[in-house]
Amino acid sequence: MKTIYLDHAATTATDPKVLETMLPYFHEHYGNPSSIYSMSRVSKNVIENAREILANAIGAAPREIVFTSGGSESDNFAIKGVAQALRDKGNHIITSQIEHHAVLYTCKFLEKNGFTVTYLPVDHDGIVKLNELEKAITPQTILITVMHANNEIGAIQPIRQIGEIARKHGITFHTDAVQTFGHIPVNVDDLNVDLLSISGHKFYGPKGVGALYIRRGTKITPLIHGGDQEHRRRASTENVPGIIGMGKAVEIALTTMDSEAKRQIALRDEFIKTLLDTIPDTILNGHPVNRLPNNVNISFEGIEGESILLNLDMEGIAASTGSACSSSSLEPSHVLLSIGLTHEFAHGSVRFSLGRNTTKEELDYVAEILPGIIKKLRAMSPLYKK
Amino acid sequence: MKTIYLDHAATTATDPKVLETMLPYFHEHYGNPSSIYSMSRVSKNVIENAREILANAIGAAPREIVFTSGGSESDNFAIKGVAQALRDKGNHIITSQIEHHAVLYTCKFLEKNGFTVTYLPVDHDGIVKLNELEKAITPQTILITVMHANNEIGAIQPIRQIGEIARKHGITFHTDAVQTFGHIPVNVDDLNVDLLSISGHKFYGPKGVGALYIRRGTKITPLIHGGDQEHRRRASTENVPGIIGMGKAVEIALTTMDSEAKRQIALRDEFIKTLLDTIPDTILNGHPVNRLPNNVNISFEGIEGESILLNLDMEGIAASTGSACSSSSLEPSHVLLSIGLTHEFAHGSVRFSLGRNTTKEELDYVAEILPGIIKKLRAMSPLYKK
Amino acid sequence: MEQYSEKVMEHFRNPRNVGKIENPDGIGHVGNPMCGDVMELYIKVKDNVIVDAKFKTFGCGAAIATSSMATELVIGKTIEEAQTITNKVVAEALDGLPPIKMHCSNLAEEALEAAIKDYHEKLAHKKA
Amino acid sequence: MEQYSEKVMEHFRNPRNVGKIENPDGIGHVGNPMCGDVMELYIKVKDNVIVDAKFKTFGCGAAIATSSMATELVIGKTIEEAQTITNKVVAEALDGLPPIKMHCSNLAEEALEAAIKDYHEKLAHKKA
Ligand SMILES: Cc1ncc(COP(=O)(O)O)c(C=O)c1O
Ligand SMILES: Cc1ncc(COP(=O)(O)O)c(C=O)c1O
Repeated sequence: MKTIYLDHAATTATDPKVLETMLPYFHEHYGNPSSIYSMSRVSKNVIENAREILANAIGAAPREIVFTSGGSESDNFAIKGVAQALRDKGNHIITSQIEHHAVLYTCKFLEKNGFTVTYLPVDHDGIVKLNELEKAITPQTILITVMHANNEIGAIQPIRQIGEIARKHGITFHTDAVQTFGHIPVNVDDLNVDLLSISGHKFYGPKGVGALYIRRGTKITPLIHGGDQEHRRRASTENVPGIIGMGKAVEIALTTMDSEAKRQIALRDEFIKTLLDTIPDTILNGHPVNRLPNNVNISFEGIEGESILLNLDMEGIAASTGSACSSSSLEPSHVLLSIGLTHEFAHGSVRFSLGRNTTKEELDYVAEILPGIIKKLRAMSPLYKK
Repeated sequence: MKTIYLDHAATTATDPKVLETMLPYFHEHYGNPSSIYSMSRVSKNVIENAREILANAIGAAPREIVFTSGGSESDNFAIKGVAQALRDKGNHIITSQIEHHAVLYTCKFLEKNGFTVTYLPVDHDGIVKLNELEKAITPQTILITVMHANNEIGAIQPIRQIGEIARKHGITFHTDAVQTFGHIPVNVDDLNVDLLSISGHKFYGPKGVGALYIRRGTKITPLIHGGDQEHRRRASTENVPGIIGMGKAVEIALTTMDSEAKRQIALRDEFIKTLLDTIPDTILNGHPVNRLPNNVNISFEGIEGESILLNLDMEGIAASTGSACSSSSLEPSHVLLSIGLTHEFAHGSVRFSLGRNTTKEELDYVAEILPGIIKKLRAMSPLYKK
Repeated sequence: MEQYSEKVMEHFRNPRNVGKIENPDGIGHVGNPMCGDVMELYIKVKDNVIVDAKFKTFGCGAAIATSSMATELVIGKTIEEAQTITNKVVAEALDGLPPIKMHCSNLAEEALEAAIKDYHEKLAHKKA
Repeated sequence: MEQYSEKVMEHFRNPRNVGKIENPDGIGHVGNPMCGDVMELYIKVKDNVIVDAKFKTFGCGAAIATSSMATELVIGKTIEEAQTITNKVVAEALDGLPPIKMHCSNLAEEALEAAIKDYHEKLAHKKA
């Protein structure tokens, strides 16, 4: 049975064209980019080329790009790095309640180390309340970090406006663009950001590679100390194949992004409509319009997400849930609670995230299968009484 | 011209068999290991298999292995992680003067953050002075970190004895085994270590992946906070192909290590003898016997390393130097100064590091070429008057 | 995630004894939606033997499978025998559960306890 | 590392004017082994024109190439013209140097300054 893969927000397959560009750099051109012999120049040149591609894609200078091992490292680096570098200036950080754990738990860690953190609330659509932001700023505020789009409910945040406020107050501003880069336009000047996190495997690049954009002049302490790589901002022998692969993935994303976003939005909206129309007591989570082109997040009253996923899996469909039962906590997703869902609805959420290969036929199949699954589970549920 | 690659201590080519095992995990089995559908189980199983291979190789339990992005991250994680976790117990760290920058600069960073660091001296052969260690221990000492073998001069350190001392005092002990693992036996119980760093690309695995062994019960704070991966000790979507590749590289290393070490030691010792015999005013750096099987480090009086390397490169030979001129500082390698070399000798060092494909013919060729290069550069040098 | 055993999946796919019992001799209602699992267990008792059991469960795969297995285990048992069925017994009967799912087996044990307690109370009430 | 230009490599491969001048009119001795580069520059001056220059250099590729280029640049120049040869001029004549190597071009400028100073001193001495 071919899998209908609808979990592209979790990870994507590496594009075969991306893998192809990586291959020569495993055992043909394997030189350490930092060495001085000619063999290493090949490695050095190709990573600098990838840096340029990525920089151009977001409107930055190559010097402003630091390669990392992924989105989580980029987030940790940005937040801890600025906190460390600006500790003398203040100890207050502002973020939102719906950040990815890579941001949220980094903030919690800093709270244990003398920092104060404000977690901005969001509205029912999952959009950060801008009016709360200005109120939260104090003379101690050194960093604002708000994600570009949420990974669970796809809500796109008013980053440009947040950036304006940050700039007005002279506060460093970071955004986690792991879910947006490669999918919707991301330009660091349009967004008014000083730091921006990217992860390769979210846009058909390889796993284990990412980047952090650091605007020229931004004060930041390295997360990984050591060698002179990346202009001393991130030590370690460069992951040459990974970096090249991500560069190629950026190139491909740029040429396909516009048409692909349009295509996915059409599929997405039809799929949402069908599910809401055919399955009772079902709600859409996240903003209906300001949402990632590929994100469909639905809550089914009275049943639990994991048991829906397992049933989908039996039919060859891969999706994800914000229910606690898929993680090591008992609480459902903090994002779903932040938008005001009851636990009954929060536990019953399923995220379908579309990708380049997703077809209308696949979604039609899911829409056909799903009502039966929901019905069966509801019949078994003591909470669903209708 | 085929390159004679003698810089295996900097990085190795990914073994073609390693690359082959990685390939299916880019776009065939690309599932996120943390997801719950069947597709992800493949990814999950293969990384757990790699974990077991690595754990067995060093005499550890799989639970004690955390995958990272490389040696530098492992070192930073170990040192900052223990420092953070045991901050209430004390603020003193002991290391050596000859550590890799990933350890050294991490310690310098901690010095700026309320920690005190003792840098143990080494003897002329580059071996840490054990008698200085006991003297350095204070009630505040929470961590000892000494590398297993030095990357520049190949000197193998008395880790087992250091571990005994650490244990006697109840102090957590980390070793950077980036240069030894896969090349000489590494067993965490024999070595009495609590933490041990490994990097994949140093033993024919891929770049951008490594591991940290963390003995059960060792207190450590994550370096990368976020998702639940790696039992919450290292967040981020796992680099599945990289981890699998490293696992395969471990397997290959285990079967070839003994014979390969013997072969390299024979080649190494003959090569050293030839160079010292045929080129005057030349010394071997590092211990003559307690040294990595693949390490040859020679200083040539009165000339500078980079200019030797460039000449070697013109002849298709890739090597490295501890001279400052290859880095962004003006000081030559801290390691060469620590073993008591004068600047004249320290700047004139060249490291040849052998690998699996290194042949006697290649070394003979280098030994033939080198005297002419040295002669030519010495004729040009105002410091060499003989 | 760590994998469910074949036995868990089999019970999840084909849960036994789903539903309610009209006029049950005991009902156990445990869990709460906050934690993501809720279970209702109904038992029918004749001459101190559980002759029928049915459940309704809101929860993950493990919650549903343990509910199903628990009903299978209790049917035919005396009340005293049923009281020896701990969460460990249920989990073992399912060839184990992933560590992060062990809490789900508590649900079944607690539901069973609650149902038996309810049975005893109803009995006391009748006698009184 | 960032790459050397073809010009740098050409001068490194075939350095011009290596050696000493017997009875030079000026010697510049600069740098020190601590920093990894030392240069000795010898000049022969006739009628205020540098008619010959030779060097010996301990240092990296950039140090050797800038030494070589500096000698080429000064030969045939008057002392005053030679004084306008800054590190920037030498680096540009080599089609640039990697940023971390820029300090090497200082070496050539300083050696030239020192050699001219020595020349002036010797001249003053002779006249005296
Ligand atoms: C001893 C030692 N430690 C740490 C490292 C860092 O490893 P990586 O470059 O994989 O981060 C290296 C190699 O560069 C090394 O030789
Ligand atoms: C919004 C967001 N930030 C950060 C991450 C972490 O990225 P990675 O898994 O590459 O470390 C993810 C994905 O897991 C994400 O969706």
